[in-house]
Amino acid sequence: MIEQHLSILLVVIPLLAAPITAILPRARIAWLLTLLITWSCLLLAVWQLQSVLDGNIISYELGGWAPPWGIEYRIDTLNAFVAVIVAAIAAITLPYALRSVEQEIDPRHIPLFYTAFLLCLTGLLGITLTGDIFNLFVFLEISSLSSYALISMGRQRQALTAAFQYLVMGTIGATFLLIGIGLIYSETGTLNMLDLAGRLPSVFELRTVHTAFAFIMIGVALKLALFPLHLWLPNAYTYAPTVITIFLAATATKVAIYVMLRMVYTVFSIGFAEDTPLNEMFMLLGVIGVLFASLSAIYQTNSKRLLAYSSVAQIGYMVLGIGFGSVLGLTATIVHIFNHALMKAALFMAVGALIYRVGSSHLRDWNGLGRQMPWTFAALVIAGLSLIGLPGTAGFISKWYLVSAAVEQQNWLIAFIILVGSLLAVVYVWKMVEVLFFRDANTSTAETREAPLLLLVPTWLLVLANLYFGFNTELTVDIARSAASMMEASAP
Amino acid sequence: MKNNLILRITAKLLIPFIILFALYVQFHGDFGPGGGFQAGVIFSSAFILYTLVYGLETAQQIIPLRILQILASLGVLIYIGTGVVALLLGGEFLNYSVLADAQITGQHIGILVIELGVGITVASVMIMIFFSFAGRGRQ
Amino acid sequence: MMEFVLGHYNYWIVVVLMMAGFYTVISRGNLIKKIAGLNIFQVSVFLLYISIGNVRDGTTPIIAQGFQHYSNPLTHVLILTAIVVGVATTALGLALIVRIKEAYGSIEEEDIHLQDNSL
Amino acid sequence: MIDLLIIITLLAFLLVTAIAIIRIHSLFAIVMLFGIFSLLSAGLFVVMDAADVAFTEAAVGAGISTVLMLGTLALTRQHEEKHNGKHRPILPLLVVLVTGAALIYGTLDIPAFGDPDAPAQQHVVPRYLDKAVDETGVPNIVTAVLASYRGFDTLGEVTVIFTAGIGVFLLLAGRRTRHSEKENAS
Repeated sequence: MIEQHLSILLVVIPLLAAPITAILPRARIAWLLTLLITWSCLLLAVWQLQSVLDGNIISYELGGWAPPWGIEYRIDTLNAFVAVIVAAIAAITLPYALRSVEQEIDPRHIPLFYTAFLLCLTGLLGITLTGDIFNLFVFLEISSLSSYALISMGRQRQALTAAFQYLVMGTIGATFLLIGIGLIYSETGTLNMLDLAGRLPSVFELRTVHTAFAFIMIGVALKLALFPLHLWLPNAYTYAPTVITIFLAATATKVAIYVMLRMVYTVFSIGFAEDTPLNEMFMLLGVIGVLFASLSAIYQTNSKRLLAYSSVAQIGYMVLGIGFGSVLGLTATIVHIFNHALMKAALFMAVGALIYRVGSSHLRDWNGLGRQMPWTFAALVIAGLSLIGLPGTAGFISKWYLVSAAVEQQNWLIAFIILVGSLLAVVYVWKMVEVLFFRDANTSTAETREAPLLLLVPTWLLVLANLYFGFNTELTVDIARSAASMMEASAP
Repeated sequence: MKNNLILRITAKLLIPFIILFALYVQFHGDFGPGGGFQAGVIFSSAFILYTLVYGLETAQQIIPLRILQILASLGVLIYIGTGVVALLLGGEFLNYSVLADAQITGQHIGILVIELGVGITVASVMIMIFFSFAGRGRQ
Repeated sequence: MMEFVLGHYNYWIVVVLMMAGFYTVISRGNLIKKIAGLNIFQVSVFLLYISIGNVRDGTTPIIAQGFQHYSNPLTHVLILTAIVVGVATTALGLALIVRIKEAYGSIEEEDIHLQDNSL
Repeated sequence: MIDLLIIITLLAFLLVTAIAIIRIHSLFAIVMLFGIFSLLSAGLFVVMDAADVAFTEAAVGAGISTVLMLGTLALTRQHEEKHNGKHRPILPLLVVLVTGAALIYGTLDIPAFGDPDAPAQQHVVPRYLDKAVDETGVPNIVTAVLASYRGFDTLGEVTVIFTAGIGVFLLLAGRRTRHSEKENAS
């Protein structure tokens, strides 16, 4: 019974819990409920992934109406995998959230804070699982609106302007997406992705479809924070409450990359994309994004902003992988979606633990903290090494596949730039390490204690995952490769 | 505006009709334009008018924010609940046809109930938003 | 040619309307004006959808005897949803503006940037 | 023919309103003009046979949105948009022109306005028009599609409204919280 409804339960359970947390009187109870919900989501997501691993495709007809008349949920390896990433990050963020949220959020607002968190989770899972392009827009807006509200809960007043800036840019992106959807609807009469894939090839020549494609790509790129549309991201990640930064950095942009892949490969087909300068654009923006954002990260004095710019750079790597247009490149992108979620969540958690103790994300307030908080420091170093791509860490696997994809096409310049990006990452990770370990402690921070266990355990779980998936690549790479070949094969 | 007699009387006369119209729109959506969303908005406009004329405190005595919050949640829960009931009765999520023996009856019940959920949530959220804005001004 | 223009002129005007809204959003520094621009942008997109769904000599899609042609109900449903999304965004954006005014004493982008940078 | 004239007139009014909103600096006037813009488009929706949409747009755009904007104006106590000489709208203008050109280019192949043979009218929708009354018993097809065929979208829509309610409540309800002025104050 449950198995048959797995995909919809994954969205309905957090959605059902959201209004319930809104009326709960106590913060701790709201937290506990949210914790249970995220864990059951993770369970369901893993179960779902297992049932599609052998190449099965699950189709779920909502309301009992057959597509394209009704809305369909369509699960293959790729979105089942992304759903696991989202659910896993949520599940591991929640134990961390208890203390961090209690410190950062007004106690009267905590139950509603968790409501908004659950709504954001619902939105992200809904985007991932749906097979209907308009339904995707609706759930995109659920996740966006809840993110705006969550970001604005940050303690500094810049959180308000960051949320507003994100709201304006996000809404422009969503409206572009809406225009694109309207234009393809006018030429095909359908909103179901699979039906669109079948009906679009006969109208590929039309200028309307070309424009629609461009608008959908720009709309998603805005949500993705693809260079040069990334302006909202550094502010949003810097000023959001720590837990929200962790969650959004590890999931929101990943889901946007997934939408990009789904649009290019399933809806429009790679054959269409190859007639447009899309791959060249992805290559170019990816390369500039990696270099520009990595350089910007080096000049930051605020650790959260530094990592935010690093995220923009990582998005560059992911679109670079799509730009290769090969199975190897796609595999690299999908593996990196997973690995980057692991490393960025771990890094932001370690940074969050430091903020929890000293109340500042500024590097100048962190002098010598590494010696007082050795476990947090070690976590930060290992996750940092993974971000750089040192062999033995998960980050290495992503870089390896990216470089292989470049070498496969004998594109030495790109391979070189990927290495330069890694070197730049060494510089900005070192910047944090240097402050934390090699500077003398300020008088005010000399007595700082190690972070509480509730913060350390989730952080270290992710750090260990970074190491585990650096050695055992079977799981991630196999899933990514099968998803990638499936996407490539769907080209008519 | 609290002391303007003409406004008070006019509002008192208008509000029942606005609420009546909201109810009409709510339950007549099957046959004419309208439905839960429009009804919710119209219903909330009755309250906004009341608040404007009689003041925020009086309005919040009738519906406190806490109640609005519960109602907003309730509306969403009614909607999801309908879906879950359909699921438990062996259909897909939101498949109203399984709610009764005959498909049409099931669909009728389903649509009626979810529209009610929509109406409750929209009306209470709109009033809640208005109260939040209005309450900010008097601090 | 005339037929082509008659069949497309309203799309073109709708595009101009969209761009008027879009321009207001990205060129103006006043936050309330930005939200107004965003709304105009969105309402114009609604007009695009409803234009796509229009059928000559059609009528509102409420099935009744004596009518043969109905306009496209699907676009109407989509736009109903989009209107709701639009008002939700507007409400949240305006609430943010109120708080920004309280925190910065201004709702002009330039003033706000100036204050943040002078720190 | 009469429809055509009404549509052209309404579109012309909309255009004038939009341009006025760009040019005027009084925020109060902008908000009122936005209400007018909404109401005019509601009128246009009626002419284009979308009664439900017109109803909603009039209630939401001209109603709720305008009220909320007026409320914000009252709370921020600012009535004029600041405009200074160094404002250079070249880049925004360029972006808008390129976007607009791309859209016009896209409309060149769009099926003609009102064409009953357009794909949008030929695929998916015919089933709603032919069978919805038998399958759901609801003669208003918009309600049938909204509540049943695409009921999950509507659930999403209610969730969006609920999210906005939660967000506004979090931002505005309760006593004013003081934001720390400095970036690193704890």
